[in-house]
Amino acid sequence: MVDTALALQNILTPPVLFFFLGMLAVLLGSDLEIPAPLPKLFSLYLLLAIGFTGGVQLERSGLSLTVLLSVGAAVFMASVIPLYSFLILRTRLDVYNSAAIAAAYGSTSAVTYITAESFLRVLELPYDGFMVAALALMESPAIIVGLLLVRLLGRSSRKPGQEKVGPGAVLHEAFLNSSVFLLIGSLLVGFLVAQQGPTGVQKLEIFTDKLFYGVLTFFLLDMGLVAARRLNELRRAGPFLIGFAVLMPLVNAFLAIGLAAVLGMSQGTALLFAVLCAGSSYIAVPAAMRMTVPEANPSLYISTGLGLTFPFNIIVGIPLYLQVIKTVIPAG
Amino acid sequence: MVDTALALQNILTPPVLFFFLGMLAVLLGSDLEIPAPLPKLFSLYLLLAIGFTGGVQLERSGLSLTVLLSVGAAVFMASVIPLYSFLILRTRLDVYNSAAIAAAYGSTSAVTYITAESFLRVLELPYDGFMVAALALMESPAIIVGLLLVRLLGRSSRKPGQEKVGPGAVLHEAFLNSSVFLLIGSLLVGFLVAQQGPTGVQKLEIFTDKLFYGVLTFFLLDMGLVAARRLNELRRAGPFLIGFAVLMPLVNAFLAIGLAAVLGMSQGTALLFAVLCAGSSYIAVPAAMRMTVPEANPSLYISTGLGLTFPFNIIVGIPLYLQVIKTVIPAG
Amino acid sequence: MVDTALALQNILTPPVLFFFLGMLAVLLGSDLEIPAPLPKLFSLYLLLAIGFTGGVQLERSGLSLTVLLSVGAAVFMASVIPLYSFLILRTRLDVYNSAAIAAAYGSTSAVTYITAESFLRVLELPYDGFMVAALALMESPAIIVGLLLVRLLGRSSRKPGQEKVGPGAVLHEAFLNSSVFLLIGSLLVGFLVAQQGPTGVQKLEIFTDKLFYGVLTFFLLDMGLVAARRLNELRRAGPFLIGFAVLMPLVNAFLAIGLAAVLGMSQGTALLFAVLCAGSSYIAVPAAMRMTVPEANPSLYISTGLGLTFPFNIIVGIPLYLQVIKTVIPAG
Amino acid sequence: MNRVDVILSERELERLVNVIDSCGTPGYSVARHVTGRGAHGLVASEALEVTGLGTNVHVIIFCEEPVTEALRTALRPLLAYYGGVAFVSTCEPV
Amino acid sequence: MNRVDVILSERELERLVNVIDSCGTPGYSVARHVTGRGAHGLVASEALEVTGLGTNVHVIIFCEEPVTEALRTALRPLLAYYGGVAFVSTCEPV
Amino acid sequence: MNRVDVILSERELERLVNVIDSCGTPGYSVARHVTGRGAHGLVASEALEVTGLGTNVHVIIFCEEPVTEALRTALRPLLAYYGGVAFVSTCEPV
Ligand SMILES: Nc1ncnc2c1ncn2[C@@H]1O[C@H](COP(=O)(O)O)[C@@H](O)[C@H]1O
Ligand SMILES: Nc1ncnc2c1ncn2[C@@H]1O[C@H](COP(=O)(O)O)[C@@H](O)[C@H]1O
Ligand SMILES: Nc1ncnc2c1ncn2[C@@H]1O[C@H](COP(=O)(O)O)[C@@H](O)[C@H]1O
Ligand code: NA
Ligand code: NA
Ligand code: NA
Repeated sequence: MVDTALALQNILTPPVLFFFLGMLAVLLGSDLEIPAPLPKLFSLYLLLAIGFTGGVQLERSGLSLTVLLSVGAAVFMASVIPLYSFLILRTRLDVYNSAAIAAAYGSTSAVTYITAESFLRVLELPYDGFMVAALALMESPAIIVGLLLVRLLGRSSRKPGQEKVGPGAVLHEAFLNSSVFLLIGSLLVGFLVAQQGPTGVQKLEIFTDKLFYGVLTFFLLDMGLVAARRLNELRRAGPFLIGFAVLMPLVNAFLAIGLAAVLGMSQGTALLFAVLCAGSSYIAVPAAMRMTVPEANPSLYISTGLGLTFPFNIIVGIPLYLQVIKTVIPAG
Repeated sequence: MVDTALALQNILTPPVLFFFLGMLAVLLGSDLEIPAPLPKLFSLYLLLAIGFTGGVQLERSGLSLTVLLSVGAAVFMASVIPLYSFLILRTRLDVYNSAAIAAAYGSTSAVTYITAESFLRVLELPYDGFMVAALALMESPAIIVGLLLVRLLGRSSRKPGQEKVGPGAVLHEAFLNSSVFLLIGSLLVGFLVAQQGPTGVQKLEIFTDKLFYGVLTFFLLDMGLVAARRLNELRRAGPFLIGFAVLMPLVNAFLAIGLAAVLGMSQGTALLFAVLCAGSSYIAVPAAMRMTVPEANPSLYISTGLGLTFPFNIIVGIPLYLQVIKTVIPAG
Repeated sequence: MVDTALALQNILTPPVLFFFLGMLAVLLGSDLEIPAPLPKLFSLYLLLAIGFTGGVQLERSGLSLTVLLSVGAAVFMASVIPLYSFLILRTRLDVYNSAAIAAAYGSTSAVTYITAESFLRVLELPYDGFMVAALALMESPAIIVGLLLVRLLGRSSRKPGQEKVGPGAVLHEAFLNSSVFLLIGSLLVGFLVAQQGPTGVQKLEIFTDKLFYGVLTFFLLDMGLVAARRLNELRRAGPFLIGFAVLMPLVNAFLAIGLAAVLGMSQGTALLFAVLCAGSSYIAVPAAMRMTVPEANPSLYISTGLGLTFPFNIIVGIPLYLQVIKTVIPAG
Repeated sequence: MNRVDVILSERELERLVNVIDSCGTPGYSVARHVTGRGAHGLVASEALEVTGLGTNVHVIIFCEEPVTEALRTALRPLLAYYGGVAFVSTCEPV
Repeated sequence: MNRVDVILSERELERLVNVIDSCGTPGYSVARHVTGRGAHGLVASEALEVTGLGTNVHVIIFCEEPVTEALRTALRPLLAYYGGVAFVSTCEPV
Repeated sequence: MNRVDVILSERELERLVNVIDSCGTPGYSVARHVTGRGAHGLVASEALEVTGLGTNVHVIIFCEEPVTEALRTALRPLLAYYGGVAFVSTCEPV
């Protein structure tokens, strides 16, 4: 049923194998560690590089209807996923934790996106580079919907003496969060530089393009370490959340694939869109939730995303979604 | 009047755009941050790479009269600028702060130099690579002149019980400061390796040359963050220092351009020389001043240089000086 | 007697010159410093890159008898060197310090190996890339032999109330130490990726291969700083240990060259084997000894290896061993 | 003279510094990259710095009793909302 | 209320945290990258982090007297075997 | 037994360690990368590490009263010239 060749082709790439190596290190009790702030360096680099490249692609494709439709679909999914996720989570968890986890799943995981893109390059399947704009624009709506849920449904339990966080602070966090800001900023820089002609782009490409695969590989080694440590914590969170962390990305990806087929996306672009919807944010949403919903337990929304959904998407999800896409969308 | 095409060509390069992005992050209140010691990594890399490349160029050009004249002119400017800067600053500030700021302006800014060099490469204007030797040799004289001013004019106010810093410590700081040492050391290594033939140079060039533009871009993102934070502090320093921080680089650059014309430098080399004189040191001078003139307020000499003079040179200065040079010095 | 051309060819390469520059910085009292955790970044990168490349080479050469013999010889030397080193050290030091230092010399120095490999590439002398497997497998036996010595000969002096470290913990430390784990893990990843064909290898090679020489150069600058600081401490350790730190690598290298000749290794491979035996571990052994033999003084086993044996091998050893090999083993 | 130790999430540092400044303290020191476990059951780790959640900060303030009193009043709501701990002990200048 | 300061090698941090947890402490904070000199004559330096020996950690525990007593008993053998120091002083919550 | 906390600029660390050693202290611990605000109105920040000015260090010394007294005498001129603060409190070994 599952296309094992495709799955193996994904697993036997350096990024995924190093991700396994990181998980293995934790499981065997090795003291391997990528000390802070090195993971931050890799993460900043990847955001800058992907943003810049996306901006260049956006300039090349122009602001066509296809672009607007794709990005619009991403914003739509980022707003809708938290709503139905919240309803499911509310059956077992309180308002605060439900809203925080729902927001994380509405938003997306940059590294999952990047890994999927690398996989498409290995397969030499074409895709629309401007999808990175969708990546950049999915964090903010999910954060806002998550906070609206808390405002509307959770207000009563706040004690009177407590500090209040206004809507300004929420919007600030949603749009000026360091990751979102760097991604959108690099996108704009890429766009502007590409407009000036190919020289500037080429000079930076040695840095943003040639190094990319290596840094991704290194970063996934670290993410393997982080995910495996979170996996432990997740065990304590119980079967409900574990089930949620595996089934939710599947549901979101399949809805996304349906939408992609309707909008006429190519196979490669549809995979990127599916992965965007399936991913759970661990870079912008946690920071926003920590500030505005301190009642929620960070270890819940970080562990579900990093400990289970992230490895699931990287290892199983990417080849699985592509296989489904191939049966639904005809090759370019 | 100002050549807008040239100015735009400078601004719309990745390094300058990312510098803006960094400033914007601070102005909008984003929490974007390049955590320590990553900026130090970029800074060490840039010094090593520029020193090595400069050494290779120096070996290729040989120790000719042109080289000696250019480097001599740089040392001359580094000694003279602090003198007239001191006189101007003394009208409003005490001896200690005047001497410390004067020393910073006598010395130079490595990143401004590097950005100017990158700009010349984009424009494909030839320049003498050995000018990096001038860069390396401008820190020390400025530090020494600054400290002589303190010794001659400020001694009386020192309390008797206080520790004394001897001339040995001053020379030590002037020549063995980590940045000066790494720059000169890498220059010597580049020189020695180049003498052995092209193999060694080529093997390292992938690292020192191909990565260079990307690291510079990343570093300027950080410098934008730092500069914008300093800009805030500068506001408190008052209009006198703000005026000084913008007018002084202009004066120094124009004097440098005159001298460059007299010495017969090419357009590209003259730009590097102008930028060397216009820059204000933020890497070697602050450390030296902190140790030997603790009476001076570090936030004054760091904020003027980093908050205003640095962005001014990067954004306005480089294209402006080049425009002036083009009217004064005939094309190669 | 000594081939000065060969020695100069080694010294006048960027890695060795920057190593000198680092030592010089400490000797002159410069405040040059590569702040933590940047050296760790370089170290992790070098282990990952060398492991991956070694795995690719291993896959290409296949698991032949030559490979098994070479790796077997390395494991043999790693077990025997600690035994005779211990006998020599025991004439002056207690059981704990003798065992810890003996273990360090049985194991090997990854950076010395890498520098030797870079030197072979400069000389364009062929060598067997699978020797990196020997590098990975020399840490563990040395650690185990060192701890057996302590168990058999040093037990009596342990106080009864003290914590006991079981054999499980020792084996754990010997095989799952972060450096050993990353090296072996990257080797396996390289092997698996290479089996899938050349695409995956090529995509990562830009990172693991092109950057390699530059990162090694940067890392050796840091190692120069570290070695020079240790050199100071070593002076306090007295002439016996100083003599040991210089003579032991010679003895080990010459034994290794003899064995290499018997086993029919090529000149390049023999140099790698000699350097493996001559080196002293500073990455896996110290961590293992600290945990299991806390009675030993870490500054002794770190300073002999890093302060003297390491610079000796880098500067004198590599060209000297090659010269000896050229008289013993005929050119390929 | 007193020594006040405050440990809370890095993300609240700016708020904390504002509180400290408004109490008229003569100075303060900040150590970042502090991890730990507290009443919220959270074990922060440097490995999670990449999530933007950051780690904790340890802030030390040496000050006289009246300032300590002001700090007490100002710190309590902050700690109640965001979590974190603060303790006071006595000391004397060298 | 007490404040317990423990400084020892990073490599023993996991063991220390187990000890702290088993004593029923309400929480603790860890600062890594601490260097120093001690009875073992060792001067740890950040430059040696690359050797895997690591540096020291400074762990602070705010707790009541009974927990302090438990910590005292549990810490002594650890410090005796691996080295490191621990001191207790008094404090009060803000 | 005493605990002495010294906070000053990283650039004076070597001088400080010399002073500490000359007073016969049994040991000390150093935490780098400390930022803060003090009498000199300076707010050091990690972002300025690149200027070579560095940040502050927090040095802790656990010692007996006579050593504390020696430290007091030796520290004062250093702090007067370069800035920084130092405070003494009491503690006991575990
Ligand atoms: N009893 C304690 N002793 C030392 N540090 C503590 C203690 N309780 C909490 N902390 C620190 O304060 C942080 C936030 O505490 P909390 O909000 O209680 O989870 C923790 O992550 C610890 O770093
Ligand atoms: N008297 C002291 N004051 C402060 N820190 C100390 C003291 N003694 C030891 N330390 C710290 O504890 C670490 C281990 O101590 P030791 O095992 O005694 O060498 C040292 O590296 C110092 O960081
Ligand atoms: N009252 C205080 N409490 C805590 N830390 C202080 C205090 N005063 C000064 N410091 C620290 O000591 C450093 C130097 O102090 P100063 O020389 O007074 O500016 C500051 O940057 C702070 O990190
Ligand atoms: Na999603
Ligand atoms: Na200047
Ligand atoms: Na060896």
